[in-house]
Amino acid sequence: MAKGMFVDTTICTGCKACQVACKQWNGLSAEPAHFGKRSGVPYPVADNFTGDSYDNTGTLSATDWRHVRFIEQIDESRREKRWLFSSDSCKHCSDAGCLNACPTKAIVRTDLGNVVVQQETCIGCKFCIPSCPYGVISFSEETGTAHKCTLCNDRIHNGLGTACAKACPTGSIRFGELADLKKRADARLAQLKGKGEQARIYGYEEADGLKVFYLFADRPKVYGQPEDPVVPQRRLVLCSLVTILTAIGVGAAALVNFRERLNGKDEEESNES
Amino acid sequence: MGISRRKFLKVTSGIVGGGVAAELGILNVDTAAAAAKAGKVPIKSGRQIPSICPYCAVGCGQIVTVDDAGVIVDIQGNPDSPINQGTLCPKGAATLQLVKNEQRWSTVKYRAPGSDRWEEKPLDWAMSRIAELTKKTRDANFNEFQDMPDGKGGTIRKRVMNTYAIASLGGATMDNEWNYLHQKLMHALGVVYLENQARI
Amino acid sequence: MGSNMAECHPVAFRWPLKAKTDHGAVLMHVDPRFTRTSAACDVHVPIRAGSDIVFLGAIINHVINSRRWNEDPFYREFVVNYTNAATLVNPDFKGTEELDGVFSGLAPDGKSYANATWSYQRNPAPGKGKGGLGPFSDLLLQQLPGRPKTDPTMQDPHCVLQIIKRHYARYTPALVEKVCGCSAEQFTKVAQTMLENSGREKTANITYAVGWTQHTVGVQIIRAAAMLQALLGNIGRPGGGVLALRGHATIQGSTDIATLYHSLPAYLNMPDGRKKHDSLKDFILTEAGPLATSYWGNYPKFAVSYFKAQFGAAATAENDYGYDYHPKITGDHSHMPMMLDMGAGKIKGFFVMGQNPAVGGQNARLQRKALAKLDWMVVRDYFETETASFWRNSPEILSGELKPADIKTEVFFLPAAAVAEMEGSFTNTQRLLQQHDKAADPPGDARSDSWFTYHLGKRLQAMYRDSANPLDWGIKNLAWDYEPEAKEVAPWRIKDEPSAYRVLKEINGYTVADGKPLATFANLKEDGTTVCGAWIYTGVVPEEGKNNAARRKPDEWISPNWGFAWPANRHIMYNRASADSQGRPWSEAKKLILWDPDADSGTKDLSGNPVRGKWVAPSGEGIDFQPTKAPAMVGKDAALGFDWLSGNDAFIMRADGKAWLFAPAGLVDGPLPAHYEPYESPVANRVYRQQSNPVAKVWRTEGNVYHGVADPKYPIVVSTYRVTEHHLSGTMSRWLPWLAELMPELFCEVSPELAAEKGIRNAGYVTIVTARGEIEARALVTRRIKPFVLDGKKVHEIGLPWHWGWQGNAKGDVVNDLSAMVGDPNVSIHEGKVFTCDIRAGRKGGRS
Amino acid sequence: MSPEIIQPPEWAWYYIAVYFFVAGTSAGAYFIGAMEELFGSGGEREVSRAACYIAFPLLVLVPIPLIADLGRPERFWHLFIYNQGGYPYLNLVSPMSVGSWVLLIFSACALLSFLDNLVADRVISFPLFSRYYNRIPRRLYAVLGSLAGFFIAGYTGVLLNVTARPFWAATSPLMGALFIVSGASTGAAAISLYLIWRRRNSGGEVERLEAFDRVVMVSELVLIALLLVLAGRTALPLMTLPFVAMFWLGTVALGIVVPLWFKYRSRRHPFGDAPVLAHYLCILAGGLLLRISLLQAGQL
Repeated sequence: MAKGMFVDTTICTGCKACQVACKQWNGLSAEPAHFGKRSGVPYPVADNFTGDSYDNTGTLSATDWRHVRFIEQIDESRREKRWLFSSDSCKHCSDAGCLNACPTKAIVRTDLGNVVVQQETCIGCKFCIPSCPYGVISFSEETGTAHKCTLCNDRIHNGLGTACAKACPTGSIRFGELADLKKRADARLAQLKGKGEQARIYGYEEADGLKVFYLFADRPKVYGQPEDPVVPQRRLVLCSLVTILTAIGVGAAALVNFRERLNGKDEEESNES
Repeated sequence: MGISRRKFLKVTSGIVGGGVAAELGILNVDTAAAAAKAGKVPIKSGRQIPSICPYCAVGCGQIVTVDDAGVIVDIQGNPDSPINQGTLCPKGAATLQLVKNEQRWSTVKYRAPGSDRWEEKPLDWAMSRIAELTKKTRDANFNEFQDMPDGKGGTIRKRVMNTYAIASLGGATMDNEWNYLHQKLMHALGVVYLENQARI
Repeated sequence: MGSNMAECHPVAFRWPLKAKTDHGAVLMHVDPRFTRTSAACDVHVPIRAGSDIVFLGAIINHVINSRRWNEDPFYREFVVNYTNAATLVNPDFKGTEELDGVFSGLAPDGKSYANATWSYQRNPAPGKGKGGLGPFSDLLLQQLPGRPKTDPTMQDPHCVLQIIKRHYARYTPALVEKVCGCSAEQFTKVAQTMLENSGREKTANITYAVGWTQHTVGVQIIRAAAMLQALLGNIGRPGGGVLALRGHATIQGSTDIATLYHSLPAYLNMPDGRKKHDSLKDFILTEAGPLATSYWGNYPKFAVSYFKAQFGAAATAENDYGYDYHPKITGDHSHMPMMLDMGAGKIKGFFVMGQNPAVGGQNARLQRKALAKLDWMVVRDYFETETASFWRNSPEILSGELKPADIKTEVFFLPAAAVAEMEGSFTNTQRLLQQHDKAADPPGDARSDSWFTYHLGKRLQAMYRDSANPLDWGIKNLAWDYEPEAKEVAPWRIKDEPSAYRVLKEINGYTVADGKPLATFANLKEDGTTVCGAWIYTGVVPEEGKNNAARRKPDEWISPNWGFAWPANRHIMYNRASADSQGRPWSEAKKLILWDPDADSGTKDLSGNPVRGKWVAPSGEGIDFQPTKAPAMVGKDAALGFDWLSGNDAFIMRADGKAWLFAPAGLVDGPLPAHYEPYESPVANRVYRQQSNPVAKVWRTEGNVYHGVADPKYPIVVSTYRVTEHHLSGTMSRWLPWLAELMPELFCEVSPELAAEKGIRNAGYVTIVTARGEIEARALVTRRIKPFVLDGKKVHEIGLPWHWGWQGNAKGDVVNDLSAMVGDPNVSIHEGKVFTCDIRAGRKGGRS
Repeated sequence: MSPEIIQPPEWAWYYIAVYFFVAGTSAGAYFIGAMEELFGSGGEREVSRAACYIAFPLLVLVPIPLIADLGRPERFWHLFIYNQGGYPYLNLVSPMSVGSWVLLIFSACALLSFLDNLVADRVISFPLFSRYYNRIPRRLYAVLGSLAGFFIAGYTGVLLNVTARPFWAATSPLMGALFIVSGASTGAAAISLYLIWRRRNSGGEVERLEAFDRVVMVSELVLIALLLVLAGRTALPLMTLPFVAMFWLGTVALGIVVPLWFKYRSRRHPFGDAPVLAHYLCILAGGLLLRISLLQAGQL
């Protein structure tokens, strides 16, 4: 039943169709932060050139639910040449930090396994934002709420695939049943390993398994992904224990200092009468 | 330092992971509520019209969705097309913004000779003015005959029936039908400076 | 090669990538830059821009001297039967070896070739064939040449193969190192892979785009690729060929139904005052004479049907079908000379429709200044393009060089309908016609392009209705009725759009008598009883009300029922070559069409018995050959078209039915591709004494100054190109915020080595200078760009995508302000892919 | 992990850090009062009274910054009621969710203790109330309230620890502990100040409070040290301006070390009122700067 996406970065050509298709379907505007005013020009002008290869949008944001990374690996002699691309988005973790953190039940997991922010419920407390080990979910000043990829909740609940996967010209992004996707991923991994290429799957174990997982040709770090992401709530019990112990300690200290009752009891009673 | 800290985190999550996961199970991941949404999540819909991507020459099939008000609400790849099988490139995926765009002009603009600004004009006025200018320019600069080199150093008088005073430069994202009509009209007028993006 | 497929045709690249991942195909990219295409390929070989012919010539040399090619009978059978390798050439022909870089026939002034010596040796002309074919065909029959002489052993020193062997002998891996700047190993890997993946069981494809066309030797680069593919048996077969990736939705259609000065629709030449075109007869004999033994033998039918389409009932045999009233060209009226003549004040009025020369034109500054010389200009587009606003805020205005008050140009901006807002057809890069339906009315006064031209025509015809002036005969008698049927416009607000169907039907052709559409161009007549706008499109409307461009039934392979591939739904041209000389498929893996000796051809012989045997295509592919001509059949000498061609003459549009390794005609700059340096080059030609293409088109005029060879002021090679995120001059992409933010600004790709030399910081500004102009751009310092070492000399190369201008949501200087007007002699395409410049850190005017 | 990708919540320090501080102080004060209430000699009851008079008024301020920092302040009630289901919602793994609820309980207890003392001091008269007036209920919500108090003082630290922001994550699990002791010391300081203001700063009670305070502040120093060790490189921001001033000078030096020295010294030769007043103020300021530093260091 659980749906997800398999992103085979080894056949991504960095065309960014996924980024635009996502905006088109989800009605997202271009990122306002990427544009500025110019004297005498009535409309906004893009000013977000970064010089970071062909990546000018930089990160995921409340309006950029997808982001394609460009990693140039070329040695000085130009003998070893690789240009890696990877289309990043919400991973829809099986154990989702943002969902765990949400105090209002704005963030829920649907029957298809995707994690969505219910805009009508979100109060914009921003707790989910630092709680995502992948830095995915973002706050929008415009709406005062948190936003992220919904795995095209409307599409997948109406029998369609995600907009990005549909648009992807090379089939680098694939939507489907998790089980099928894993089969495909394992086959592709074996094929690459067979050709002696270094490749690994990212997302089988992380956060109890990512519903959106990747085939990388290098270490996750290279693609800007955490090497060993921790669902922050897994620290909760220990933190609580330590805090409670401290509380008891402080209580003890107080006890030691304020212990006076027994010898003062009579006076107190006499006062009362 | 970093390593030991990492170990520490691992241990932590190891110890309490199970416990928390359990908690999540009971207290948090409420699929019941969300499941109710399944199936009746609202989605863009409308009449679907087959079209072709306006950008490059690959010829990707597109599906244009029009709502009940006759407004184009969505443009995406046509899954049936053996060329793109539903996929699109970033330009193709942005086609909707080409159609629905605040900067797009939908009225005739006119700039008088020497003026420093546009003024709006009715379409009909512009068409008759353009026709008038075309005729005037053609009639004043039409060549029935022209002396051409005869290949032996001399010249020979040839019938050319053309005008050099009007030129036309067309784009290559315009219909075959337009190309046909346009070359037909230009040839009828004697225009020989007839060019197209296809040259480039 | 010459294509950055993954970036400029991303969706098409889906298929080679699929071939790689699913079928183990090897992808190789030979390109100056390491691009998103290179990243996806197994091999990337960087070569200096403009050195392609050396690379390809060396592959040809490698192939024809390889054991595999000489020992595998496949190659011999293919080459002897389907190419002109065995054909004998005029003994007077002298090549670049004898003449140090030029061919025999070069005029004393060195600016043009006479191609008499490039011709074939021929048998004596045949006896006069029996006429009765038609007024013009009978004349053609009278002037047929004899069959070309051949030497099937290909040993004769004058046979094409021997000429090629001599011509490319000096194109060695060592030369490649010196000229292209890649290593011999890298070259050999590519050459060997091509060879090993071609043959009976496998085919290899070469894909190119404007990376090859935009050179002063553009046509010859593509010729070299075609020769290589013909030698390797990769033409007319599935998975083979030379694929041109074209840039615009219907740029193929704009070429087929040419809005190009030199051509009538469907590749008939434009009547030309310089040629013997004084009457329709002269026109046909001059144009069709040399081609009459190919399918072009039907030229008279095509031409007469075109004039019937032009002038309708007014076109009669008596008035030469209106030929006299049709304009003639008198020289090169192509884009670049057009703009130069405009600058000289020769042109008064200008229609610019869906084009943006102020940004896209070479030496754009000169082109913008030319616009200021016009009396009037009509711009049709979606947005206020740079061309539309040249008088308002162009660099020339901002610098004060021009003042609006001094610009007398009357400018009209007419808003255009988007593709989704009109009905019509596009022809894609595979010659596939596809229909797009109308989804909504365009906003406000926006109208389709056809609407504009149609209603302009109607208004003009009304104005000329009463004219008695014979010079106005053409416009007066123009067949101009495309009024829509009520049901076509019923759903729409705009009721006066011309009927796209009626236009397409006229392009397809119909019979004058009953107006019934023609099912095939075989039904065309030269007696004026058929009307046809563009014969190659015949069959798109096979019967009344049926539009094959709107067919939408895909299948797993060729999809014959998806759209309509001209000609006659043939997706792979010359596919007769997909079967061997006996008509059997070369291999099961590469089966496409085959000769079935038992099938009923549907025809009967004189005694009425059904004729057995015909070509069949299991895939449903159209057969690009005479359907009932048996492989062994020998053509008649005194005959036209198919009747002249033999059962193995697969290349039916060629006068000898063969693929041309050696081009006896049709090219103005030589029968064989030879390496010439780009017109502006940092190095001298190491292959020949002749530096650059001797007959290249150059315009030495004010404002169009060229750099010298190895000009010390301009030592750096620059290539202009496109990126995925934008479209050409940006009119259809820079105004879209979604795309603008992806590539927000003009940038210049620079190697770290050059950056270090010039003190250029990544993301900082650089200024690029040529004798034509100066622009600034953001620097993108990357190892994807590499300096080339040629024979010990280090040559730096930089890259400039050229999408930007001063309008739109993404802005930048106009890259084409740098380029010069210089063109390929055959087709007048510019050399934007390689010229020289200088670069420095900091902004224009020294700001940093 | 690769820190650069994990986004900061961009909580405004002047809302959130101030809330941490005020709530912590209030809770600290309340719990001290409760301890005195439960175990102290009921003799003067100055401390517990003071505590109650501090805890609640401070709490009244709390919701303002909390709600002000929300993207959609008008929806703050979603914290307690799931707006789509209409039923109360509690998410046990979300410190923010639990915190909101406990804050409610704590406020209730603080309010009761507050009223209770007003009655006891005859500031307000409440016949029914005084009729059955005795200490039992007071003890009850003293217990309940001080537990809640501990929670309020501590959960803000836990909340930071259970995020993925490198500094906050690395300092797990000590942030909560630190916030508790800091809350205790600022609470104590607040009480002392109140007593000075009421001229009641004398007698055994105050002595005991001081003694308690010393222990707490020493452990606070220890915790800070441990925390920095855990934080490792992620604590680097604390070595930059303005943190050097805020954290090292403000919190550690002026907020803890100096007051501690002062306290020990004053045992042998007491100072005048002014310095005493000053050193309590220092402790309070230190507590505030501590919250600001740790919040902002995690958001850089």
